[in-house]
Amino acid sequence: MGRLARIPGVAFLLVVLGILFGIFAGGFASLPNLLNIGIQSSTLLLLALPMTFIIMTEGLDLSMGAVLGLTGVVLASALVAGNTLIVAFAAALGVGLAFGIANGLLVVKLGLPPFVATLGTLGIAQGIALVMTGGESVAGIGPALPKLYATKWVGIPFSILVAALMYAAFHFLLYHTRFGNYVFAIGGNREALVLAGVPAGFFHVLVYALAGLMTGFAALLLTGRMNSGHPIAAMGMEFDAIAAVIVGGTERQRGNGWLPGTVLGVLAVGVLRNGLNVMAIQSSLQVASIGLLLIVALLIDSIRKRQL
Amino acid sequence: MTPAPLIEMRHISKAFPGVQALKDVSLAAFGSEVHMLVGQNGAGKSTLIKILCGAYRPNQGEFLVHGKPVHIESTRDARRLGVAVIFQEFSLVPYLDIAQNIFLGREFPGRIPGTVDRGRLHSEARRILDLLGMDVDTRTKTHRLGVAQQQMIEIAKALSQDAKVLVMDEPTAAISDREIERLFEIIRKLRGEGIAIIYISHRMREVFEIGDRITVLRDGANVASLRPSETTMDELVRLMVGREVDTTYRTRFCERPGEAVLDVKALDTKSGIRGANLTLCAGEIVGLAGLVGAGRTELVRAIFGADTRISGEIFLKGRALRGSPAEAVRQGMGLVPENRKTEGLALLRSVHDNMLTAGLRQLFPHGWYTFAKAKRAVEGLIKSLRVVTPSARRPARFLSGGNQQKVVIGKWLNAGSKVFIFDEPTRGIDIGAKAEIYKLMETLVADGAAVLVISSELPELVAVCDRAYVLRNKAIVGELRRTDLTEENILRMAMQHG
Amino acid sequence: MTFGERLKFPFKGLVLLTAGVVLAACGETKNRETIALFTKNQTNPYFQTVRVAAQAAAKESNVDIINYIPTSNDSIPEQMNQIEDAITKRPSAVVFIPVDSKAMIPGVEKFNAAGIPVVNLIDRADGGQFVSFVGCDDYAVAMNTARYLFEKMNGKGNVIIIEGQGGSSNNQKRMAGFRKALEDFPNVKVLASQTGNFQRAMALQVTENLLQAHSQIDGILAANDAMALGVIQALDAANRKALVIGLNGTKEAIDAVKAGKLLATGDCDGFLQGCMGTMAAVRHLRNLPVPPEVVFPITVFDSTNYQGADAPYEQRMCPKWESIVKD
Amino acid sequence: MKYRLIGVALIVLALGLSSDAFATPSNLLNVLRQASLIFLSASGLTLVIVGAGLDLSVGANLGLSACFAAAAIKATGALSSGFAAGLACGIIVGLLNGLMVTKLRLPPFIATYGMLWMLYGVNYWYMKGDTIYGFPSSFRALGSGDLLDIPIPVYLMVIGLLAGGVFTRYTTLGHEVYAIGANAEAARLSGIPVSSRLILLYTLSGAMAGLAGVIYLARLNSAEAGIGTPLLLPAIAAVLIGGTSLFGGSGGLAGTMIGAIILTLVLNGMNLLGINSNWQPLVTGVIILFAALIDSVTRRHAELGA
Repeated sequence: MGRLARIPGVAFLLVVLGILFGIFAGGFASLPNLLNIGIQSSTLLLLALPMTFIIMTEGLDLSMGAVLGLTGVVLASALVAGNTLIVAFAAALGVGLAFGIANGLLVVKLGLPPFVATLGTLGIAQGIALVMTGGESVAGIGPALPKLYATKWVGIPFSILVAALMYAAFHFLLYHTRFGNYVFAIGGNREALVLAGVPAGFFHVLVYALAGLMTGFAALLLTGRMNSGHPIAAMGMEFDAIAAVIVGGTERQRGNGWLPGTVLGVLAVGVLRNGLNVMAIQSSLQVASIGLLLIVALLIDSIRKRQL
Repeated sequence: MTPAPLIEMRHISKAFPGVQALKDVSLAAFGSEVHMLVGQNGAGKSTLIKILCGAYRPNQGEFLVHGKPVHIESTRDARRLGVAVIFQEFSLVPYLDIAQNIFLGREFPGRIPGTVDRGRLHSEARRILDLLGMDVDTRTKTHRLGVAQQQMIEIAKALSQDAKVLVMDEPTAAISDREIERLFEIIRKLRGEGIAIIYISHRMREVFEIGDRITVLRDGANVASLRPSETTMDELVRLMVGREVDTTYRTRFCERPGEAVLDVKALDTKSGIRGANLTLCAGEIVGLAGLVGAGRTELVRAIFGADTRISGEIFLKGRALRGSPAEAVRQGMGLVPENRKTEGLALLRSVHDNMLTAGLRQLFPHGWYTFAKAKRAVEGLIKSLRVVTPSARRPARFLSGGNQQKVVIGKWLNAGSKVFIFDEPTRGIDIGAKAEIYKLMETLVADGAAVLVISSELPELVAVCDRAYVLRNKAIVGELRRTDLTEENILRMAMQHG
Repeated sequence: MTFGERLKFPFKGLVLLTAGVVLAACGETKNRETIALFTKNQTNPYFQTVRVAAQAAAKESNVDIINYIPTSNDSIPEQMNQIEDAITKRPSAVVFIPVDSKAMIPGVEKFNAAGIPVVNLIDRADGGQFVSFVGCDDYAVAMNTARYLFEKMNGKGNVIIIEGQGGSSNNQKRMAGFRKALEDFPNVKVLASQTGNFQRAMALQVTENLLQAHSQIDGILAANDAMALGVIQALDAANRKALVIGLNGTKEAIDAVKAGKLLATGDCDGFLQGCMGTMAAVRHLRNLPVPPEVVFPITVFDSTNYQGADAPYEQRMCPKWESIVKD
Repeated sequence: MKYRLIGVALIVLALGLSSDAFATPSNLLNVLRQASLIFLSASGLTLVIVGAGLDLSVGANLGLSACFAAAAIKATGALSSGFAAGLACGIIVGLLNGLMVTKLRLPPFIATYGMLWMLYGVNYWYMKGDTIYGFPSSFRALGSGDLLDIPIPVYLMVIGLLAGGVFTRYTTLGHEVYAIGANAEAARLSGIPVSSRLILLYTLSGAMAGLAGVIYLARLNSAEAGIGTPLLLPAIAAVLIGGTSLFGGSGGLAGTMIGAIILTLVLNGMNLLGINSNWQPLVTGVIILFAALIDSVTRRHAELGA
């Protein structure tokens, strides 16, 4: 029974939106369009997965959008400079990881509130990206990345493959490894973890480092999709990621995390935006309906919580 | 010649900035023995066991196992030497299941490095739970468990470390008598298997019921180490407090109660209270007795308006209450809640600010806050309640349990409350401060206030109350006048089945 | 609380709510040809004029316009998503203003792959096949307008430049145009060049600061009209005088020229481009000839020649294609 | 708090030395004018954060209020109707936020983030991409005018500061807000009507955003749908740099004013020194971290010492 009570309001919303758009938005339910939704949501999912861990440990990471912009530009510049895709990707991962570890140290070791620490690193990452590129996008990255990005395996586009693989990895990490237990513990009862002799600080920093690392993978998709790097292309994505995680049923208190919920949250936003686009709904209504989706999803949860 | 202790701490000293927590303390844990560790709050008990389990490191002192010196630098060292501790605040992770909690930090490695061998984890957990006679599924998430079950999981955690020395910090604080009995059975069984048990407690009855040896700590130093048979309760209290404590909590009882101040008629609440009727008169101290889970807290929270009421009437000084804490406070009711730290105080704010939280409207009816008047009110209360604090500006976090409770009471005095509800006022408070709090109740009632007090400490209820209601599974099952207010009567009423 | 019960409660309220929202706005007709118009953001009036013009041109040649505007302004990933979503609707043709000239190339290639003809409007994309590029020559307009300013300053004095948003290609071309004009007037000295991100408020704040630093400023070049109007606000507040020029020729700028506050604005009129872009797409669908480039003659509106350009957009009609394109 | 004043003094000194135009009285007044706008939009937000809440809709609310005020002035020609429309819009949005957080018990982050999107939607629909411009100079003076050569918005900031100071220190309401921020459940059980106080806070935050919108309209002399968007992060940064903690129960408006001044000094300094504005987010980020580090060190020092 525990599983059923767990389903967040967003699951119902997703089903309803799917049905409504299927009926009213011509071409919505077609396979290419569903693949579109998958492609469009994959980058956001790569940010939302580690964000789930961060929110479970009563943290927050506002810097992911800006760091993704920076790692995207690093990847593109490395490719333009003639490096192989592997080297360029390693550089992007390195930069992302560095920012992740920096966030972790600021929050865990120096005790800064997560909102403030990551707001600071947001500025720094965005600043470096802008200064590096003078605000221009970095193009001419050669064929290697676009070719990789365009590959399909059994008809499934590369970005959806990466997203699915990453979800499996995070699911395994959270539910099948010691690290996963410790993520629940850091959020639920950090004192107990320390008393159990576990270096809680180390794993807590690891949670933030993981977020930084994932911006490297997300950069692969974003730069591949745009065939160029852009310093502020991903601004605001961190807010969408936070919203998707919270709408998906993960709560800041007591380490109450639910990874599948995050996927539902990401898809709900993706389906709504795509559906409204396909129906060519007036743009101002699209904007308002995103806000409505967030609030209705949370409303369902808060009403159900009061009923139980 | 008594056998060599399993583990021994000698000449332990530990100082924190500004306070010498432990001065040359020694403690020995002998196999198959329940070693009671008693002492007031701040006597250094929890510091001592945190040093034993490696959470803190002593400034001086040595550890001996079977007479040979060893080092305990971290919780891992302590665990290696077979020391396991159950702290008062449970060390459970709500959204992990029972097996994951029991083996937190000591998971069995799976095939792939970093993973957990879940099969073995759950089978081992099952084995330990069976040992404790718990038939709960090891996959249940701990946030679904009751307090007593969580207590058992803590013990299972200790047993899973096949601990030779088990330290328990006030394990019976939040569980029912039935569950206490079950706990003592398990303790006796473990003792039989040669395990040394160090048991910290404030409850004198437990010391004599299960203790084999008693060590008394006062102000961070050994005061005495003796057998229960060699001492009496009063002597123990004197040793603990270091001065004569008159445990006569109440001198004059209320002969002629004033007019009915609080009147509850046929109260049903969403939290399960059914048909409660209750009256409270000025000048009276009325007790609410019952087992854990009998619904005493639910009842007072409904009266105070903190929980939603389904039906029934509540009259305060004749006026019907609609049911919100704000209204209750305006009409002169004050609640000293069960958990001070989360519901009674804002720990980060100063004593000054905490004492004013409820009385703002009372002290400053026109809405304009003046420092002078506020300061006078707070200083006055600090003096009259004898709150031990270097200054009114000190955050409440740094005060002892007793002083924190006094601040909460001060909060309600500032609000001019006439009806006080105390929910377990003396839990986690040492003997000295307990007496002061009950004396305070007496002065309140003497000035014409009325007091409703919940307490699981039956001896205190009997010593303090003019009369008492007894609750059983969320209903008031009887009322005991002063004359027949005895522990036996209370227990009989509270435990009657069917 | 069985699963059924749980479903029942939220389902009722929820279905009504969401259905209401979605139904209220749908109802598209299928038969007529549709043109997908991609503009960069919701708030810049310049793109609103483009949308109004496109609507006017579409009504004339009875085609339908579908607008694709990112919910967060100038968002590259969102415009990319909207391209893919548009392709599912199979529009007959696309009029496309890229949010970023390089990042949007893969998007244009998706249109090409889907066999949908694309007209590149206003911001020239650096790749992908287009039926035609319709837009004003940012470089030339900027150069001419700057030259006009320097002539009015009889070739000497101090100026400051308020740049547009770093990433946009038309900003790069406009800066190049300003620099070219500066080469021809050696003793015009550039005191400072800071960005206002094409935003009025930022341009106002930057100008306020620069006015503090430089006591003698004779001319101010703003990369678009919105910023030029912000500059004017700053000058009024500090009651300082300077010759200000902007680019785009928006109606508000024309009014400022009429009021003598703005010296001149380079005509890169959104309305005209909206019309011509849409007409180019329609002509292509009707396989009428469309030149690879339609670049408008450069006019610099000043206090003498702004007539006709200040009519409100709603009443304005699209000019005849032939009057502009002399092949 | 005194560390922040030293921080401001250090920045002023450094910039004064490196650019002679910086330390002139007119430039400093100019900085105060720009800072006062951030302060106005962040003042209501400060009190919400003191009450352990959060209001992400401040920027969007400001933008919508400005547009309604502009339309009202154009329609009726009376400046007072502009104020009324702006404030009304701000108050209604604040009230809705308050109701969502208290009655519907939605987490403040999501409730106000959802409101942000809905406000943008309404704003885009209402303005349809157009601009309303050209307002009488008497109205424009509110934003860009001077009185005894001190910018008028600075007077508003000072008034806001005094009102806020009186509210937080000398009214029972103000103390109740700090109590709620520190421990909402303890406050509720002390008889403080937490829900109605929170609704008041969010309404106040909305009202201040509305007022800031009107002043912004006066300063810009035009209203578009997007003018509020870039103002959210600076408002939050000003509150955080000012030392108000996100966990609630501490901080105040004086800190927010200093935070606003520090942020404006950065942009002003960079413009004067001709530093390319691409460096601006980097410098702001470093300042936010620096201010937060000072906080955590001083708090940790206070804890150990106490």
